[in-house]
Amino acid sequence: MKFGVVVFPGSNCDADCYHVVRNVVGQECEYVWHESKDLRGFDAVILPGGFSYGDYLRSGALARFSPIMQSVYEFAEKGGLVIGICNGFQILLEAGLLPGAMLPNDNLEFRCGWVNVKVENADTAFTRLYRPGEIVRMPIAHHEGNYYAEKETLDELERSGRVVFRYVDENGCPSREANPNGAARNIAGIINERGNVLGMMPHPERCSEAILGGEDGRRLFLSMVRALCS
Amino acid sequence: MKYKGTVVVTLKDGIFDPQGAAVRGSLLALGYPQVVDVRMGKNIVLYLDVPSKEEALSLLDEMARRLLANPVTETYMVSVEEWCSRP
Amino acid sequence: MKYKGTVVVTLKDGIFDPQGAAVRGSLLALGYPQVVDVRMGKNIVLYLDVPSKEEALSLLDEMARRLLANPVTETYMVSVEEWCSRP
Amino acid sequence: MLEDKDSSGKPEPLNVSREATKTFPGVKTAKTPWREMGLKDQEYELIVEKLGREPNYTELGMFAVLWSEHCAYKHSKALLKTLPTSGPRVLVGPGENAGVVDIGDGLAVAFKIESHNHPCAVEPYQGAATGIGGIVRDILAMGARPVCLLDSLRFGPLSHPRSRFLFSGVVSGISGYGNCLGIPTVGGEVFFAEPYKNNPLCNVLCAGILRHEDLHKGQASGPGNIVMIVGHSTGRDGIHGCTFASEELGEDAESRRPNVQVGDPFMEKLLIEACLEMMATGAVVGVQDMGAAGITSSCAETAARAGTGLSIEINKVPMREKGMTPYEVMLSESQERMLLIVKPEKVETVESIARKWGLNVAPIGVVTGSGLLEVFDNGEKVASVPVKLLTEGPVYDPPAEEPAYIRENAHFSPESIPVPETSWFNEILLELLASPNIASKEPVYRQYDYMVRTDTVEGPGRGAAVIRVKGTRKALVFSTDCNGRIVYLDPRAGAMWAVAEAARNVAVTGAQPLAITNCLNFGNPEKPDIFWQFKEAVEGMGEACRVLETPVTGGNVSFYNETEGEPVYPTPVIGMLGLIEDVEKRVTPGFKLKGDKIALLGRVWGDGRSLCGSEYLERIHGVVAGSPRQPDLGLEKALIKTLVEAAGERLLRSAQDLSEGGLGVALAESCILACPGARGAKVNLQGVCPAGYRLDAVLFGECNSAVVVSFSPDKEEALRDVCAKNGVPFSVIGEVDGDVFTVEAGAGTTVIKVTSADMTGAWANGISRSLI
Ligand SMILES: Nc1ncnc2c1ncn2[C@@H]1O[C@H](COP(=O)(O)OP(=O)(O)O)[C@@H](O)[C@H]1O
Ligand SMILES: [Mg+2]
Repeated sequence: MKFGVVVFPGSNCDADCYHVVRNVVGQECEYVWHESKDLRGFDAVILPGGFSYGDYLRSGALARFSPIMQSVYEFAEKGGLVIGICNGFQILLEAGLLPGAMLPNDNLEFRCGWVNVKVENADTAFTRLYRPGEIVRMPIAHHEGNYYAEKETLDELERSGRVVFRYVDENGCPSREANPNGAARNIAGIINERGNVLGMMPHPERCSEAILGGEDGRRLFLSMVRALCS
Repeated sequence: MKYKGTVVVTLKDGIFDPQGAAVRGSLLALGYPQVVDVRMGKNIVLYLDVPSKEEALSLLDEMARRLLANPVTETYMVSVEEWCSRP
Repeated sequence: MKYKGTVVVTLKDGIFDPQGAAVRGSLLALGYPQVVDVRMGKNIVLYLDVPSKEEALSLLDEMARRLLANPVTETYMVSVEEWCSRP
Repeated sequence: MLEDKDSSGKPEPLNVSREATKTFPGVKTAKTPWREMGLKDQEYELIVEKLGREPNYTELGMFAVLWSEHCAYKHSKALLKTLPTSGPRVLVGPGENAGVVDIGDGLAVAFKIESHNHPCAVEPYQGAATGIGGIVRDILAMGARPVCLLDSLRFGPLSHPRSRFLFSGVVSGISGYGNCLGIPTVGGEVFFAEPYKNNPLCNVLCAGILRHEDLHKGQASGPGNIVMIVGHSTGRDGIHGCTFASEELGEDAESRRPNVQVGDPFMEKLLIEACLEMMATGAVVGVQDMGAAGITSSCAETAARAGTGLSIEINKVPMREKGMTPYEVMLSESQERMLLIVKPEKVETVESIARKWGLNVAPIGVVTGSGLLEVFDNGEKVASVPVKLLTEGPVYDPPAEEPAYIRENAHFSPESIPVPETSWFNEILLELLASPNIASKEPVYRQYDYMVRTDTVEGPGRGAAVIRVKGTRKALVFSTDCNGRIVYLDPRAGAMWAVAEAARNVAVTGAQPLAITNCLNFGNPEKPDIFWQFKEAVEGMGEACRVLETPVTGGNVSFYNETEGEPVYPTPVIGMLGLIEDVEKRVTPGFKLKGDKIALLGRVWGDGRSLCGSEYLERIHGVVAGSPRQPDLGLEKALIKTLVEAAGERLLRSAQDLSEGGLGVALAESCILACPGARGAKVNLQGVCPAGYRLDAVLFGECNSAVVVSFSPDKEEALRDVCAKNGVPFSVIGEVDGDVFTVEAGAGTTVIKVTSADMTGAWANGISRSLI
């Protein structure tokens, strides 16, 4: 399977995703420069974390106009797997590939640390190797992860099982304390209707090796590989 | 350059504005109980080289819609004034 | 509440504005060569409960000086309008 | 390109009057402009004498910045020469942009620490942000990929509103800039004390990894090579920033707006990627960051190192403001710029890489053999100065005199402090854990992305930072340390203390300490008592580095950290680099399993002297006084050897060094940082209490050369042997337990009994409580 990691000016988790796909998950991986317009030959595309264009206007707002994004639309249209992590999630929202928008964290701080996340839907191409309702530990690191959407949108997301990850406490409860940024309904990750475009704030690539303090992220990449093989 | 455009981008009413709330909190602590509410927005000034004021306005509106404001969470207001040269 | 005050905080002239520069870069790439310069600032709206417009203005000025603007790098402008009740 | 006609190194006469009538920023009187620029009369005379003529304004400006304390090290150079700087692993020592240390397998580490104190005092957010930017470019200039940052911060007590403002501004500046670069901030320190109230310290360490063959230097070698500038355009920002950094802060500090620069981390990120790509093509002969004094210093320094000259066409510099004078362009401290020396046939390669990343780039001159820095503005020569004269500013040997407070201190008797009732010790421990100097720094580091790059094996909050090196089994270990209170009481002992603590912090992870970088933060060196502090501290640091075999590979001096005559505590911050050969063998600070034994390696003194300068004495008794004990460097070295060997043989389950708060706090922290399930300990101090001890000193006295470890009972023999072989005292003092921490002083007298939940609560909320 061949993964593409898009490099925007200001991306900085590109190398981390590349490392995990190649050296931990053992799949082919290539960087894709944001000015490229070609995603032929790729089976999955990762929009990595970072500060594309410095995130100067709003996170992801400037990146969505990069030439590569047209190809990402088309790639998604054809059913290719697209995952946006952190800044990548913000870009997917700005680009309209996923519904809603990001607001600054309600604590007004950049927040880095580990959070507990519940896998609300283990029946997606990205989560099939998790148990339904499983609680996993993943790192977050962002200033704008306060997910917002109108009530109808949120209800629709919930109804159709498109809330894939939710911030919870150790007991699996989506409490206020477990919410690191004020995200609506503790939402940490959502998927599109067709099930091939996922956006999430936590960083699975930072928890794919035991030496980094956790391995819960690895199964996300392995799920993608499994989905692509079947 | 001929026109100085201003795009004011604000959070939609009804969306909680934590920054505004924090500023209000600080103002209360500084002794300003008269402050009932605070909302933070962006003030984006764009210097434009276009032939007419109408064109300036429609350009600003287009840029605000496409890039400067996020329609999910924000609204914007556009204004323009003549401008000879920047100081 | 009676007055709606607005404090517009902008970077002093001569201080480089990286945000404005990045936004201008994107606008150029989006096909807006008419944009000569962009400066990002803050638009802070404060709803005040004070007896008079003068008082509103002087309060806004004081708060801008003390908290809302950083005198080292920023300047500000204050304006006020009457306001019956927030929508 | 310009002709290289003159190679004599002698300046040709210049029409000085042309510019003499121009006015320029910051200079009010035209009569003695050097004074306004920060030069002394005798320094000006020296310039005239050496130059053989009067300099014009542009040249004078160039001298003023390069002869400022910040650039010329006028007051420190002589003493810094006494430091040990070489060792088998040192590839590049002081003098270049950063030191470089061999870590085997063809790899090396470039690292350096630098201050941005004065800018932070005026505009904390931008001051800290641009401080990060500067040190990162230093590492980049060595050809290294920057891989981590550490921040060493000092503020006044958080009870002052100004301190809170500076604290939150500096921390968010580091967060805002560092996070955007994708370089993790993996550790640091925060210390609060009254003398930092108006003069916060913000020191940032950056480290990068490179292959030996990728090492670059800041040298403008090869006449005919092209001088290029890449990165941001040049504006009027920060003119005379380094002169500003070379003065005491006056009341007008806030109005010094032109010296404040705004950081653009996005541009810096692009600059990092672009420069690494350019260097990889072999196009770059020399590279230098533009920090203080901008184009002037980067040109002069690269030429001086290579023994060449440079001819610069100032009008070719990409500018962001109209009508800038040569003076302004030469002195601008606009951020995010690098100077490159490029082979002529590779100019296009460099240009195309810059374009790819959306950066300004321009050839601005050529390397010459003249020994001169010549500046042309649209063909007209506006400056011509020998490079050597610019870079070899005057060196002073100022008078040093022991301050009166040191003598008064000698009379302080710690025995005058009563030992508290035994029933108070629980409370005292909790109070110390809640002290912002000891409490968890999570409110700070949770704002830093410390995990990006997926190499952070142990991040902030867990002792020294451990960074793996992908593709090897190795890990780098970093710690920054300095207890200014101790240095104030005894600068010589205090500086040794800082080196010893940094080495020990690194060694408890199982790493061999390899080398240091340092940032010397002091008051006004023209005052004899301040210079005495400096001299003592540098000598103490040198001695400790010699004994511990950790050479000094670089550093930074920040003087004039005083406001209205109030200096900071003398604060020589040590940044230590250590190496673990096998990252799987690293040791972490928290207890692990119930039933594991706990031992003290090294010793506690238990006497009044060990209370001098302690957190306990200040926090509980409100006293900062006395003569702290000079560390036993021989024992320290043996202890370090022991820790490295014990880790290598996997004898240890945890290790935590004694520092602020002494043995009591070290044990408590081992409980707090433990894995769930075993968060308590049962300790009996009988075996480590010396004759005539005082209990508060045993528990909270601060001394060096001591570490708390825990280990599986079956490893006791082996561990005892390693200690014995190295001559390190080994005393078993207890065992890891459920979730209560108890300490008995003798048979049956319990002096501390507290749940780990209570300790964790006090420690975790210490900083947030003092912010209310
Ligand atoms: N400013 C800071 N930035 C990042 N990490 C910090 C900072 N201050 C303290 N830390 C981290 O908190 C932990 C405790 O700090 P400190 O008490 O100084 O440690 P030590 O006693 O090991 O020197 C360390 O892991 C340190 O790296
Ligand atoms: Mg410490």
